[in-house]
Amino acid sequence: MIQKVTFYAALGLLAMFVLVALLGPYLIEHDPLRGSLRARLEPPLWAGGTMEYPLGTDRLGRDMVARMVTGARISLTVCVVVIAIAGSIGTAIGTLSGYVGGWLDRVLMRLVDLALSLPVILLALLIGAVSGPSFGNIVLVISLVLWSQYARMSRGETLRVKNEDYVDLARTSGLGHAAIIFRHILPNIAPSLIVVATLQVGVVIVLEASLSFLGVGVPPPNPSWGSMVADGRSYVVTAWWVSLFPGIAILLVVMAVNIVGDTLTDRINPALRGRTA
Amino acid sequence: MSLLSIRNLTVRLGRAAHAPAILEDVSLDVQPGETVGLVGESGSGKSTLGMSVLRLTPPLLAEGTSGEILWNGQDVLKMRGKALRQLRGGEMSMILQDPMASLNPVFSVGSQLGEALKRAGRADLQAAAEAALAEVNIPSPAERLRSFPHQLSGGMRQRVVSAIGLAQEPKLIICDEPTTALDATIQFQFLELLRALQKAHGMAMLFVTHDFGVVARICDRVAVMYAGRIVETGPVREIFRNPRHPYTRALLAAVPSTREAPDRLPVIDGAPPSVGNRPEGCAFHPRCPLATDRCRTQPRMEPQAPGHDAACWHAKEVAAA
Amino acid sequence: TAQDDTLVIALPTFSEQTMTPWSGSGQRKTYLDLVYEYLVYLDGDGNAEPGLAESWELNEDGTQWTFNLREGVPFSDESCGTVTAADVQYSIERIIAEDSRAGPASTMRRIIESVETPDDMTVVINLSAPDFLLDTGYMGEAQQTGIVCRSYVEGLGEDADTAPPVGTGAYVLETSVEGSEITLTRREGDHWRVSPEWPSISFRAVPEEATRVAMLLAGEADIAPVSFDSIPGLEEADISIVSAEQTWSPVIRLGGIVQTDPARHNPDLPWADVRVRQAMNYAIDKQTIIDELFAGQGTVANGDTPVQAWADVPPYPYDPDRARELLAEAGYPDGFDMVLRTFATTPGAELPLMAEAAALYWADVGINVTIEPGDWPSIRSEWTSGEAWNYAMTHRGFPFANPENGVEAGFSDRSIFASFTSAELEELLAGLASETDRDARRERLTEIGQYIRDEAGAVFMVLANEPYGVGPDVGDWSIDTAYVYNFDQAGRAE
Amino acid sequence: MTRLIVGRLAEALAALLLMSLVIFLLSRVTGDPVALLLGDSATVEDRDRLIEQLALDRSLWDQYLTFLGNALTGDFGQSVAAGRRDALDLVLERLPASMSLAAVALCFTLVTGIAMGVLAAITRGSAVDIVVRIVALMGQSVPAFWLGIVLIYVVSVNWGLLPTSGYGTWQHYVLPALTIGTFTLAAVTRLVRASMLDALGSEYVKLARIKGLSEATVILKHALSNSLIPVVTFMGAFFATMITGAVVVETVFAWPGIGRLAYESIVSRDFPVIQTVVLVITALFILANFCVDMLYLAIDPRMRDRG
Amino acid sequence: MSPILSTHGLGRTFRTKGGPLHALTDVTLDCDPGRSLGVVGESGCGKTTLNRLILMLDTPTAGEVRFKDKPLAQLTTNERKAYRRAVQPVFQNPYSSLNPRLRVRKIIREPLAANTTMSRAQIDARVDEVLEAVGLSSRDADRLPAEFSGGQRQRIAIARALASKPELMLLDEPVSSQDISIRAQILNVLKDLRDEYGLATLFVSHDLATVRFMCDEVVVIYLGRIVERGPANVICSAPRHPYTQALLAATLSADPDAPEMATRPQGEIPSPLAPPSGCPYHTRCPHAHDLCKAQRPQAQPAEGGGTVACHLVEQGGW
Ligand SMILES: Nc1ncnc2c1ncn2[C@@H]1O[C@H](COP(=O)(O)OP(=O)(O)OP(=O)(O)O)[C@@H](O)[C@H]1O
Ligand SMILES: Nc1ncnc2c1ncn2[C@@H]1O[C@H](COP(=O)(O)OP(=O)(O)OP(=O)(O)O)[C@@H](O)[C@H]1O
Ligand SMILES: [Mg+2]
Ligand SMILES: [Mg+2]
Repeated sequence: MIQKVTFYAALGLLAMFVLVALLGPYLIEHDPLRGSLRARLEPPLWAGGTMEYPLGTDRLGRDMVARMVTGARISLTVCVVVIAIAGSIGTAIGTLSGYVGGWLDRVLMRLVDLALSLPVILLALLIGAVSGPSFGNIVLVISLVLWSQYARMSRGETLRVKNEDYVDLARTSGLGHAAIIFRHILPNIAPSLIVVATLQVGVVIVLEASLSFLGVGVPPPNPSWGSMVADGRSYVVTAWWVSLFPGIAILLVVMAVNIVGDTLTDRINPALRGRTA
Repeated sequence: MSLLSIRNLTVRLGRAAHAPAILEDVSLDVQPGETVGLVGESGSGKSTLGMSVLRLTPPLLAEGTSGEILWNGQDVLKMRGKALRQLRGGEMSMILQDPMASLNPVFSVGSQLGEALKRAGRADLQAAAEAALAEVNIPSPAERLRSFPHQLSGGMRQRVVSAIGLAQEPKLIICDEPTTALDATIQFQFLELLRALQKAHGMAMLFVTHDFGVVARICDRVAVMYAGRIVETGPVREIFRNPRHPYTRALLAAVPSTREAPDRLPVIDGAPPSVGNRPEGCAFHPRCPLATDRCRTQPRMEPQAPGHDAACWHAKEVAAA
Repeated sequence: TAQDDTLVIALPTFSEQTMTPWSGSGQRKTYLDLVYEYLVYLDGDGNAEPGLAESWELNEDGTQWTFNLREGVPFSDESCGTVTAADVQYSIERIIAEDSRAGPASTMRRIIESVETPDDMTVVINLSAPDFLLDTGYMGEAQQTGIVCRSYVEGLGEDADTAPPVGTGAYVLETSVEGSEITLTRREGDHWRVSPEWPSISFRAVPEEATRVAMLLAGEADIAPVSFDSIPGLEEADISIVSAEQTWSPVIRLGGIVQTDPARHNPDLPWADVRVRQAMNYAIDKQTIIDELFAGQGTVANGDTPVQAWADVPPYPYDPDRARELLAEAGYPDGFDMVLRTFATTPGAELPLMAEAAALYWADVGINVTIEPGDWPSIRSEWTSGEAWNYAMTHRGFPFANPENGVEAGFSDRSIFASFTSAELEELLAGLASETDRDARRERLTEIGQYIRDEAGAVFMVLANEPYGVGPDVGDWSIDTAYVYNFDQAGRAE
Repeated sequence: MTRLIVGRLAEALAALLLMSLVIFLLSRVTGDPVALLLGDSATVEDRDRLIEQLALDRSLWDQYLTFLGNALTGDFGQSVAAGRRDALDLVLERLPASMSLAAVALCFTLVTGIAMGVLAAITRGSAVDIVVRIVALMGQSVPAFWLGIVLIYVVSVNWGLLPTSGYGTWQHYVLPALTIGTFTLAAVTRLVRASMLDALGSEYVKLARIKGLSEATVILKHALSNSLIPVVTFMGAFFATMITGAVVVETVFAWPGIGRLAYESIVSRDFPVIQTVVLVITALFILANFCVDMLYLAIDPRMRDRG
Repeated sequence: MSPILSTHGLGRTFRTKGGPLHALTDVTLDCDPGRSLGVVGESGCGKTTLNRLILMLDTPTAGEVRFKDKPLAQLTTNERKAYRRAVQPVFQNPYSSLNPRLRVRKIIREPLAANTTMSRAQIDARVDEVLEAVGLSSRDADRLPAEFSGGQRQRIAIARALASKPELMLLDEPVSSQDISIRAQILNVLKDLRDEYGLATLFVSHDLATVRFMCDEVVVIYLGRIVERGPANVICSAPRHPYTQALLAATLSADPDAPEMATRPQGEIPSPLAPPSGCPYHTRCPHAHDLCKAQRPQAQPAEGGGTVACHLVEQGGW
């Protein structure tokens, strides 16, 4: 019962965030990139601020509401793109590895192990230093970290599905490998991958925040929640709202996504419980 | 007095009164030294019944349990803490269905057997453990005590599980399909062993199975379950020769035999209902050739012959057929 | 803190954490200045005062300097005795040696021809070109020519860089924990120059500014450089702010306008036109930026480095209309797109913020800026690779103790770093170089400043202060200018 | 057993080799350290001389092979930025700080995560379960640097309980370990809860109850011992997260570890140090995974009988 | 008449970490049109391996499978299609043999689309036809497997096999996961279909009683080798091989008064990784003597029909 309530609450929250991200530009009054230095670090409404900036302003006098909304757009876009890229690469490698087996499997899985041992943040810094921080780089770097999770999961799931009798049956019908993979394997491993994807949303957002902290995150002036928290860290005491609001947004999204992910795991494939992300 | 007396046991999926019931109004007695078979198809609630007796059901089902389970006159459902632990292992024990999963993979056979023997207050654990393994026909017991479960074959594991179950010399042992996972020849040997041990220790046994062959071989009495209820109980021969419930009769007829090869097997149409979808009244009526409107109300267990009860409005017709 | 007699100073970085003057950057002066001393010290106005040299003179044409050393200044290691001409000669030769990593090494190498020691207490430096500011410019406390003990260093050979340093300063190194903590203790007896009140001084490397501020608030650190935005919070908590005034100059440099070097010149850039450069200067409300981002701690800049001779050169006022006019005249009535690269240094955390602020103002006049954050090494190595760049970058203008050096570094095509040159400017610089009269030099320098300002050789922003948070246990302490660290003069509160 | 170890070693070497190449190339394309080392008014000749000194004028292959050859003899070159210090010395000097922090953080995550996971599992579906999981999740959704700074302000500045930063006494470990450990807490809790639920529903736990063992023995001995196996398999991954998290946390807490060294060396393009640091981290990771495998063998008898 | 399918000295050895595992050795059998052959043996004796070899899901390490006297390896593409139409399997687990993401129609259509030139409309008509043949309705074609019970799923699997009008059905324990009441239904359906279409069947099972009901002839396998073969009634009433006798004794009949068999099973099943020398059954055989340990008995024609591989039977009984 409690579980059901939290699940729907989480789902509602997520829907709201997605809606905000989609409708972003129509919801905001101020330009998220433009501010007025004279109005910098204005507190939120209830802490002595004005109606003009209900959630206050940041260190360059930009409207926090506008930046939060735009941040939702950017952060969620990063998530979606990263998960799409890491997901498709990882799934392709994992499925192939599991389906073909043999030495290919061994080599690919070693590669996955190696990917896990990459000191990610250092790589990110290096890559960031090579070509400067950009949306593309962040996506690249985070995908580089996350693909291995999909590879592992899809390999394991492929091995499981491959042993299902319907795959053997398809083979006895003379179906080609591609047909078997696309018709029989991928649709059946998809639910588990979706669970991984939901659980990774949080990882992506937080990783992006850490990269922003180190100066290789989403480049300014464009706000992501992560870079907003990073920017606001020097104001934890003097202007708490700068980092707190995006921080809370991250917290809520990550928790909601995890609750949804957990519930989905329970429903889709309880055997995966806890084995992901 | 019965050793175990189950009275109107109902187990629902949760506390709510309207929650689907896995077991409904089940009553069953086991006398000292007797072997009672509990047969029924998958999902009929056999394991739930067995586990309820030892209070092993998961929290959801434990919440939804009502009725009485009397052990020597005391209600097991009201026991807690120490009394319950005294009962488990000590007076009542259980052998589970899956020999592969019932042993903890990370502890040696010796340590798992030792835990049980220690509770039984044995002094020399090593010797006692060896003796216990020897009793279940495990060769070179001393060596085996050091083995881990994965190093044993299925049959051997099941024998270790029985040794653990019997370690505290219980008065009643509940066996939940202990042979289903075993090969035919191994099953045969295990059943023989079980029967011998039961005789030697004078235990009563509640034997859960779906295999009429097994029942015929080892049981004194049988209870047939369908959709969460006991529909017929009676002495083995009586049930096999003279079933009074159409379900029992149809089931017995549907079992193929090595002795003859009929052209077709008599069948029961349809499939057993799942827990949430049990029909009103007699749950068997949608599949029953004898069903009438009356069957939409729940029949009660009525005596058919000495010690033979059945819950069917048409028991007489079954007998006549 | 007070009760345990240790002055704790939290620094963003120890840089190399090597211990000889020539084995690394000037950032190490924060701790090395307590150990090594200089021939010359500076007063509050930047004038030379005697240091290890009691007096000095230069010849007519400014090519030979003679330093007379102070008698009886003992090194911290007894075996070294007192400072002699040989020690000074060795220190200078070492800092201009080929493997020297000191900041001014290459210019010094160019200027200094030889160092001689006519007697034990006299050092003569022969120059290859006239230099009238050698005393404060290269031998002073703002630079890296700390005097080491020759016998000690030679005895250590290769290990000297990491061995405990031996100098004449009031403190000696106690421990140095890599990347974490450097502790120095006060030497026994009276010191010729200072009378330190703190028995020991401990430096902590704390890269994160928020953590440094927390240390000040928690009383764990007594002195720490802080960012301008932290000032209000610190003041509320009774932490006082001590600033080195106008010591650095955040500036925006424009690529591709080294006009006298074809390789580094791109006439197609919008800002190849002087009117565009002027417009970019007019378009920014620098005073507001100072008030808001620099907590009012600075003045509007008229050049890229604080030079006294430029005191009367007027900065560009904020005049967006004039900016639009100039842009239109130059053929960019609708503005243009540009890339502005930025990075943070320590100190200098405000640069990215400043970039964003400049972009805000430029957007008002139609200049559409894409900000690309990066890091100093890569931007710098690109900038100095000898090509024309089509972007602008924020820069922490360098405070040269010798302003002529600063001018040369930024505006002469001899410097690999130069950002703007012109034939006219090269002439002006040549004129300055050949001038031997002090007052005339000053005039020529002013002229150069005015020229660079009029040509808008960069987008000048702020002559900024460098603020330090100072805890209640510290009594009297002030800091005059960057690269001059006087933690040995910090007082103790009652 | 020997075969396992030899195979592991070969794999480790291959991984290190691959990593060294990746890092080498990546660091070289990020520009050279020369500009950084040169004074502000350096000339073209100064630059060329330094390039020669640092051997940056030779071909990349040549540089790489030299590096590799030297590395095999234990010579990882000298730091470009930090005087002429041995890169390996620099890294090894910082290693204890990082390792001890990772160890403390790992202990914290494991102890707390296991406790929370067990609690959540035995109260499954109740409010306690949900609260535990949400608390664990919060750790995962707060960026480490932010948590670190907030902890510093609350615990150190406001309450004055612990030092804000630095390295030395046990008090110094508390906040950084908490910060790093919090991130993996959710993962451990989730894992333990899940495997605990599996174990609690398993037949062998039923059998343990049938024997009449006390609830504590059943949960802590029979269920938990099995639930720890997946935790062990994931320990390598946790370790990687800790090392990665170290870059950020060491910066916030001024912790003199290799994370910060790596960051600083990247910023100053100190190639020898970058290479050494990354290789050491990779080696550590491989070592950690090897230990995990050994641990696995120790606690799961089923593994011991596999070739 | 030539058999539809035959195996000749078929063997499969798996390479495992513990050494070579002889899952199947020297298996020779024929599947004639209209005949039904049963293969009986306990877990791990190689029944599924035999099935997979026949279905070309695995390749033999010895011997070969022939389709109408032509080795499978030599079939042309068209012949292979014909083979795939002619030989259709039904597996044990109805939950795993239907792709949960495909609707019933697609599941049944798959072998037709792949191996025949039938038009879409023809295929759809055929789907409806076979669904009705197994006792389901054409409405069921648009539902997902999850909506069916285990018994119904097994019917769908049978319909799928029937769709391409096979000549031989390979049944790998098709009822052993079913409840008693469902088991009888499926067995009846299979038997009816077999009779109606004149199908040959190869019926694999561990249960002698089911085999007796379904088959004409029975092959008994122990540790990958055929130990006895013969008419079903002989095997199930008067088996000659001691293993078959033990198996029969262990097949408990649903009759409390059934007579006890003389030969009772004893001992453990040896690991296939370390099979006994000589006769594979000698470790459990009550009559084993030295020859049994030393030398492997050859299959000999036996009284009552079929063959037996046992030294004692060879020597005229024990
Ligand atoms: N914890 C539970 N939650 C929900 N349903 C349950 C639970 N435990 C049992 N059931 C349902 O109750 C029914 C009876 O289960 P039970 O295990 O007692 O049957 P059984 O007769 O032992 O069957 P089998 O022969 O398959 O072992 C099944 O339909 C099962 O799905
Ligand atoms: N791919 C494989 N690799 C290694 N060994 C295998 C493989 N497939 C099967 N085996 C082994 O071959 C032997 C025969 O297996 P098979 O599945 O054919 O037995 P089965 O008679 O079908 O048993 P069951 O009744 O349990 O289904 C077994 O010992 C099995 O462990
Ligand atoms: Mg059961
Ligand atoms: Mg099989």
